[in-house]
Amino acid sequence: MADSKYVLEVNDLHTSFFTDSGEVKAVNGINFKLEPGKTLGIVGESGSGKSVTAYSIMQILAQTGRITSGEVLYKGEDITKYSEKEMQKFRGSKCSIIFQDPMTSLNPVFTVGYQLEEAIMLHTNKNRAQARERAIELLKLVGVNDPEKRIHQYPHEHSGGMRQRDMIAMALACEPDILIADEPTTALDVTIQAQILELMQKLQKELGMAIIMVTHDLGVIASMCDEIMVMYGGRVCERGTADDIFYAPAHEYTKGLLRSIPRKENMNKKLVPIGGTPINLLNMPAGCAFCPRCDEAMKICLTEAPEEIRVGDTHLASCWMNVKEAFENSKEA
Amino acid sequence: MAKYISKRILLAIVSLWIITLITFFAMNAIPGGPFNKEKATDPAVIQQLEARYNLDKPLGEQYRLYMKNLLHGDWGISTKSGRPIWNDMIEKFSVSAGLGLRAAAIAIIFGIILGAIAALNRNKLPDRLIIFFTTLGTAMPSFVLATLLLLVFCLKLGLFPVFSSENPNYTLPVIALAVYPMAYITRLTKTSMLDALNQDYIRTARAKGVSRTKVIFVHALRNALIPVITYVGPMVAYILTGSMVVENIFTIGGLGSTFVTSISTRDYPTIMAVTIFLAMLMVVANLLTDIVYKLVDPRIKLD
Amino acid sequence: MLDNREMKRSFLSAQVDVSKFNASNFEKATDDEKRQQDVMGESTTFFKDGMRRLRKNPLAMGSIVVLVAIILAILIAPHFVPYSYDEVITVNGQRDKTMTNLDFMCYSDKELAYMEETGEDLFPHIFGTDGLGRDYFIRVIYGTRVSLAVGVVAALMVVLIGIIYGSVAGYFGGKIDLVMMRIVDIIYSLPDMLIIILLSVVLKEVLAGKLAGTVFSRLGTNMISMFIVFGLLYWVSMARLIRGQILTIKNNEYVLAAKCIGTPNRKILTKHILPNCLSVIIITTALQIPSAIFTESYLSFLGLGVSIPLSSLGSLANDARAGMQSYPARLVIPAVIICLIVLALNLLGDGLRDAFDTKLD
Amino acid sequence: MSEEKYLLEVEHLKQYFPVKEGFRKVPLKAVDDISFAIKPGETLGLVGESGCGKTTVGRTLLRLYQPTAGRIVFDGEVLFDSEKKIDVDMHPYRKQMQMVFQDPYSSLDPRMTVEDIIGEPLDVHKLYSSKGERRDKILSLMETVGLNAEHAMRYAHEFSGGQRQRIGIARALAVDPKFIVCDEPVSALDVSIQAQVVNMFEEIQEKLGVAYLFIAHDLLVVHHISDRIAVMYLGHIMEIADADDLNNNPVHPYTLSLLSAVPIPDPETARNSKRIILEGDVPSPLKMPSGCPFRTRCKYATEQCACEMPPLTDRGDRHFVACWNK
Amino acid sequence: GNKGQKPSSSNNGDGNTTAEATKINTDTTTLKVLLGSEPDYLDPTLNSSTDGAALALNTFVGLYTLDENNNCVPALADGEPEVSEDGLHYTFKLIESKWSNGEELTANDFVYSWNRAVAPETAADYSYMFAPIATNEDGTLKVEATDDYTLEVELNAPCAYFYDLLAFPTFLPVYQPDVEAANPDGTAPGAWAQNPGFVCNGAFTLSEWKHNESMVYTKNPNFYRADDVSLEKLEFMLSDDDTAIYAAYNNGDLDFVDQKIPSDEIESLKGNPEFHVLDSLGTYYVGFNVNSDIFDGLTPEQAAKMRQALSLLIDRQWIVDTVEPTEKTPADTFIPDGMADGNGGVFEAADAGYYDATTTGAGNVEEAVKLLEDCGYSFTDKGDGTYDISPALEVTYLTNPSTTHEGVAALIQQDWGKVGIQVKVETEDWNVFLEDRKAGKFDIAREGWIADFNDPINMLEMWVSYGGNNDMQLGKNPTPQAPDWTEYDELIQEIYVETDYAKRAELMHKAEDMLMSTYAVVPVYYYNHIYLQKSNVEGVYATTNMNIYFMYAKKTAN
Ligand SMILES: Nc1ncnc2c1ncn2[C@@H]1O[C@H](COP(=O)(O)OP(=O)(O)OP(=O)(O)O)[C@@H](O)[C@H]1O
Ligand SMILES: Nc1ncnc2c1ncn2[C@@H]1O[C@H](COP(=O)(O)OP(=O)(O)OP(=O)(O)O)[C@@H](O)[C@H]1O
Ligand SMILES: [Mg+2]
Ligand SMILES: [Mg+2]
Repeated sequence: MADSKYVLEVNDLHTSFFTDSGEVKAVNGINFKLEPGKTLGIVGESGSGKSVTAYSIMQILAQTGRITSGEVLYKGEDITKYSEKEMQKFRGSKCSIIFQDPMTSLNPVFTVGYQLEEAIMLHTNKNRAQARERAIELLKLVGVNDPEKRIHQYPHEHSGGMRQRDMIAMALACEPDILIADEPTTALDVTIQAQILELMQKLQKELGMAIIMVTHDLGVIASMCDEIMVMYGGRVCERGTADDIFYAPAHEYTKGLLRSIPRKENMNKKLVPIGGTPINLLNMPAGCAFCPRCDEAMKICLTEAPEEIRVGDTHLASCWMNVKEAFENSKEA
Repeated sequence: MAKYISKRILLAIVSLWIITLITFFAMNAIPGGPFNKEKATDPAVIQQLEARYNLDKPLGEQYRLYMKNLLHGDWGISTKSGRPIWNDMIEKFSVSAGLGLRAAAIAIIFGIILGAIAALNRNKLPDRLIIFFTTLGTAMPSFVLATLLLLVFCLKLGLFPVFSSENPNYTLPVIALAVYPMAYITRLTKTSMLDALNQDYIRTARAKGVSRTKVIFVHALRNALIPVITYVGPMVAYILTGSMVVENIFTIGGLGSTFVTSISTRDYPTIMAVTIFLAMLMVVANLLTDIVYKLVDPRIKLD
Repeated sequence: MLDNREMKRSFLSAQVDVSKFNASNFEKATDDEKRQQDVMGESTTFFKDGMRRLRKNPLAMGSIVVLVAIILAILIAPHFVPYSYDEVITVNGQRDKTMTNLDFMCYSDKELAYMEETGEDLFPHIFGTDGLGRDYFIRVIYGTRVSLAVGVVAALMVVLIGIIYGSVAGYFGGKIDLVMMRIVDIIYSLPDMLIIILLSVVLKEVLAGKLAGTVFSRLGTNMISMFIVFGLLYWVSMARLIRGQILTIKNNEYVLAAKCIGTPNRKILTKHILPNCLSVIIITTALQIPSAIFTESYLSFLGLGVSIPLSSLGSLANDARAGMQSYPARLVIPAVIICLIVLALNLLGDGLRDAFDTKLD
Repeated sequence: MSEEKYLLEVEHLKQYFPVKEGFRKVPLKAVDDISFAIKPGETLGLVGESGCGKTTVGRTLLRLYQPTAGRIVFDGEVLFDSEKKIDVDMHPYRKQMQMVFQDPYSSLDPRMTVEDIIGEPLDVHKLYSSKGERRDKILSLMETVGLNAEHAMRYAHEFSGGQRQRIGIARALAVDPKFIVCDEPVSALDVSIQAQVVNMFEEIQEKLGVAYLFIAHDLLVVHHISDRIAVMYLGHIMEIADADDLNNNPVHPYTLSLLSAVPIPDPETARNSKRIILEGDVPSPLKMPSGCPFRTRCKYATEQCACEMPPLTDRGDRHFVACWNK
Repeated sequence: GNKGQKPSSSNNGDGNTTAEATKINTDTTTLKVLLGSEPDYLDPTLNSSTDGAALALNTFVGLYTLDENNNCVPALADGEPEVSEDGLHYTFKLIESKWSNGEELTANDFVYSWNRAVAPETAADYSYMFAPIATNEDGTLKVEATDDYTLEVELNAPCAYFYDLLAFPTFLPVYQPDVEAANPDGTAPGAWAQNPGFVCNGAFTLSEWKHNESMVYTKNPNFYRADDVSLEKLEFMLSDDDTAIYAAYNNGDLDFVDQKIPSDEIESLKGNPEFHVLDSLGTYYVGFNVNSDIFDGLTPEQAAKMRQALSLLIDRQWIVDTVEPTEKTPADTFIPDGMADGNGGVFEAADAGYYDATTTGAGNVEEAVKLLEDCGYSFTDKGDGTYDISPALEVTYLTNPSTTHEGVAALIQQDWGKVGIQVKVETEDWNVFLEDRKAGKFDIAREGWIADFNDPINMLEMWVSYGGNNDMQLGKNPTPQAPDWTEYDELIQEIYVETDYAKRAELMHKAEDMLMSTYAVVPVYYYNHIYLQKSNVEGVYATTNMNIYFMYAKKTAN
């Protein structure tokens, strides 16, 4: 098997939920590549398919959800073809995930220690005592004080920040190559959020894993990521480095987003909101998903979905505006 | 914990006391008395009997005497049979409890398993079948169900004797007792299991690479059992006290039929004794439920 | 600030074949065109949504069909069956020993002779006749009426009292709640048989005169007292349920919002809290009916059920137990109907819960 | 405090909740002795970490909770004064003080149409003389918050978060209040929608001159909308100042770390700024540290901090800080 | 399509019901019997139920017993006693016999047992059965043991049925040492017989007792006729549920079922040799409260006419055909057919009767209407043999829950409905029913009486105005509509002291005539006694007072 340069490659991933009211196309053709030790940030508004992308990689979708097409290559191997058994081995050991809400993501009826040890014993052949040792070690690593005591406590006896640390420790149990963090700090207070982000950066440096950082907070992404992917309506609308995205946005949605969040620059100015309402995945527009809310929308946006166009070395965007520019340039020329 | 239990017991004693009060005055308010016979009894005999059971005293005094004796551990003597109540009640309770425990065990074990299966196959055939058949079992009044069991298994199939003094067969009564709670537990387990399966921590477990069976039977089930426990506690207490219908039809000397008989024969001391006993059983069951609840769900604080 | 830091985009025009496009492609789209793309989902109410889910549940839909069929039958049958539920059937005013214990669709000797003689067709005895020579079909029909009526009325009483009690305890909480729930605990442990007998006796005295001539007098004081016992004893679980519901609903911010607006307590309860328990209430009511039917049949077993000559399904089944080996059909028919009603209501209740009791989002 | 006329003055407000701890009832000091004032048409932002008592402040002001102690003066009238034992009936004041809630999902009754929701305050306070007038009022309110008239008959659960929040605002505006407590009204919203709602608050303020107590945990949003900002920690106000002043010259160590912890959506700044990471978690309000509640996480904590809660003192320019060391 | 098809289940015993042989059990040493649910007392003195009596008679034996021909024969009495001229003094010789523990049983045991039965502390329901025996001033009986095997008894008046009494369970001896040991403080007189192993002198001793389930009796080797007892064990199942009992019988779990046979199954049992019907001495009747306000404004004669009319309307034949199809006889007298008259004959001549009980019902509507018209009611003929009554008349009929009683009520409701009378059936809990009936809180009630002993006085004396069983309230707080009853009271007193048995019989007829003329008591049918007994069992016999003797039963393997 060809050793890939990337730990993870996602090619044209489509995921749908088959619900009572019809097929919900949550992810519609996502591609990305992730290098070891790098951080990919996925931003986008609520419902844009960020979590579903993450869950699709792990194949932990809800019962109604299914990957309808596309491939997910882990070190060049397509894991969508894995059996459930193989997937179980993959989860937790090669790729781990941290969820948004540490309050509900830990099982309330088992001790933190049990849950950690379970994760450890699943993928190593450690016995319970060894697993306990390792669990204590892990908790120390993520900065939990007094882990020997903490390990015997139940999740509800831990504070929110501590629980998120427990989650991280659990995710790191088998030193995975990829860590997916699905909005790891949204439920936390700012000061705690800062602690956790700091911790993640530190751990990435120490352990060298690749991180997929899923969030809707542009602030978090700005400081954390090597590459950023902006999603809208289950599609990638723009990707590039943090500087690309923040200083040279090439998609109308990204531009709108930057205009609408309060920043130092627009503190005393009126915010410029993106109008309209989030899209309804059951009734996706034929063309660009964003066009009903886009101020610049053109005729072509209504009918045809834009292709991804390279607008810089590291910067790609799917917006007809870029084509329009090219078209006008070519006319001038 | 000890403090909690003593507080609960204190509260229970107050409740029990109120129950004795209501029961005592309610039963005395009903027309008819313990010595009514179809053929008139000599008034002198009645007088003698009333004196023997303190029934010739004013009601308040009767109550006081009853409570005094009760506190001294004297549960009184049945006006119907003239026997001391406590021994009889314990003997009958042990019969009912023997049946009840088996029925409860069946109901709990099968209920949980069936419920879990139904939840995992939600809206699919196994789910529909399980729900249909367990509901069917509960759709018949118990006396009809017991009668049909008798008709089919004893008479038509000849699998069991109807009566036997040496080795009474408890299979049918246990089934008759277990059907209803089993169906209930099945449905309860199904609902709470579905609920548990939708929780975030299940996703976490899957993401760790826990196998499907372990996710279901370790991570989901334990959480799903929490609502089941709240039902099971009182249910067991209830089932232990016996069912008059099942006991009558299958000729079992349990507490259920004794209680009903005691009411219709106005056996005042027995009515009181059984009521208090059942209420105590309920109290204990509730207390145990809460403690088990705490063991299963560490989030619960007892206070 | 943004401007002076803007990076130059190195635009690679080679990527796109611009020749595919013309200028009209890049004209601004109008608001109308944009709006067409953005359709708000069709307006579905909570009710429509639930009904859609309900329709997908075969058990629930089957139950509805069965219930409707039973209700139609008990409404229509008495109009075309010429016998009455308490009538010992006679031919020309004469009784006939062969009239008793008839099999399905059979006639007695006298009836046969009569039909021979006059050429007139007598209405068949669909379920045969009972030991006293009464048409069993019409007795079953009336029995079903009584059982259903008992079930519905008793369930409504339970629900009504349960709602009032539960909502007061749940809404006001605190000490009131504590005391009210203790009372519930106590009632839970009271022997219901005792109370039923007590009430039926007390009520007989109280109601005897007042009920004369009404439908209730035909049901008998036992039945009335059963209703009241239901009202007085069996509401407790309902009250607990409602209280639990209210405790959760009470914590919703819309209740706080209503308080903030200045809406009085009573109105908050009736306008915000109760409507939001409604689905739970309806479902429990549906499930309460079978339990009332059961209680009635249990009382029939004890001999405290509906007054003769009226029948209920429970009393029919109980009477038929005696002849179980000779006339099994007489036991099976009411048993099956009870089964159907209870099963249908339970499955419907379950279906309704599945369809309507989803957490709103 | 000042010669200016305030719309709302709060002095030494305390809100203790009795909670069971084992068998004892202990007071949970959700809000402990806070004072502030809001001028007509002004926005006071209130920030702080989860559980520090922000919501409690808002609800106590509206007397949804019975205050434990303190004094509340609204528009020159004393609504509550624990010392003078004044405790007025709030019903008439409900027309002047309103609230917008955090959760757009649970704050609207799912069984009511938009019209009913917005109409409810009108009904309660009998603010119309005819059915037609009621309807007109509702429609104009809907227009104010940017909802279509055709939405009137729809149920709340059919709307997106942002739209639902507009419905909530319309409900608050229905009685034409002078003061609105906004309890994290944008926290649950999507970033792209947040701006719509924040803008609307600002527009409404410009148009109707209402004053806000704007509660949020997102410092950037609070900064954007507020004239003044109060920073709360464990039931106490630590610092209160004009918005820009607070942002540019934070004094209290807690405010400092709070500001530095906010992720800035700007790669450049993010790269260059150093976060001040606070150690540990916020203590439980049941086990409050003695003295200054922040001292357990504060670098500068001294013995004095452990003994006594520092008073809120003016550091000039109406910049108040409660710290012994700064 | 089924028209003309012969109904399948209406073949009423015309010979083609081939009795299906039921399963039998082949354990020939054990007889499995069902009498009913658990009796209250096994102490023969305290017992007052029929099933308890059967248990008592199989565990104890007294001076006399009934044989299989229903004759009173000496048991522990050694031949016939010496009787004095005036019929007041009896001297019994006793045979030598033993208690089950081997102790000798002596005449003193009878003295003790009988005195114990009448002692107020014992509070025995049936203490009044000793009324014929003269008493001393201290309340003890004039009964004396002149030596260990001689017992002398003195009566108040000659008693035609004295031997019957001696065979009655209340007259059985009990074992003094045990009785007294178990009852030290006098508050638990029945305690001695509450656990297996108590001392007795009958054919069987109780060896095992599972309450409300079963009782096992084993043969008593010390029984005076132990050699005639072939059974080793007698098992009583204790159940009250007819349906289960019948199922058990068919399943071979029971050899003998007394009475508790579901009435709906009886049709199918007719012609079956296992099914036995015996006459018994009892009458089922409808009782009218003579003070009831449905008779308001009527003279006693009119009231009687009104009741007569109602009596004529009852289709008695239909009732015994349908409700209780056990070949019962419709009743035309209050004293049941076959009861002795105390003078060596039968009280009711075969053709005597107050009306023709087989034809009452629909055929008598016209006559009933006439009678009711005399009471001030008027009728409109509806043309189909039924009438509307004016003014409207609604009566309540009180009964207790039971298929039989309610069936009778339903039919009476129909029958009376023919003349437009509305009958409201009130079903009351047994205990409430007894209380209301006794207190006269009813218009019409279901009634029944089974004689304790074979003499009409047992059924006539209940109607004295001070009688505890006078539910019809005859002579009690008389209202204008109630008949004058002083004469009846005097008549009964006369019967008590009459020494000429022929004269006495005449007086009793006079009393019955008086009673029947009021129509306060409307006989419906005479009770009979049914039981099922497996084909491999013989030697069990029952008597007219419903006692059953199992000890001489023999069981064969097939
Ligand atoms: N189990 C499911 N059934 C049906 N639809 C689903 C399910 N899970 C997710 N979806 C839909 O898929 C779409 C994408 O959801 P996803 O959770 O990926 O959004 P997200 O970008 O993570 O949003 P958020 O920021 O709110 O977490 C949403 O519109 C959601 O409604
Ligand atoms: N009704 C109440 N009873 C008891 N304690 C309460 C009550 N309401 C709030 N509290 C407690 O008071 C403290 C302050 O709560 P509050 O909701 O005001 O915080 P908050 O700052 O609004 O937090 P968040 O940012 O999470 O909304 C918390 O510890 C909370 O648990
Ligand atoms: Mg997500
Ligand atoms: Mg809050």
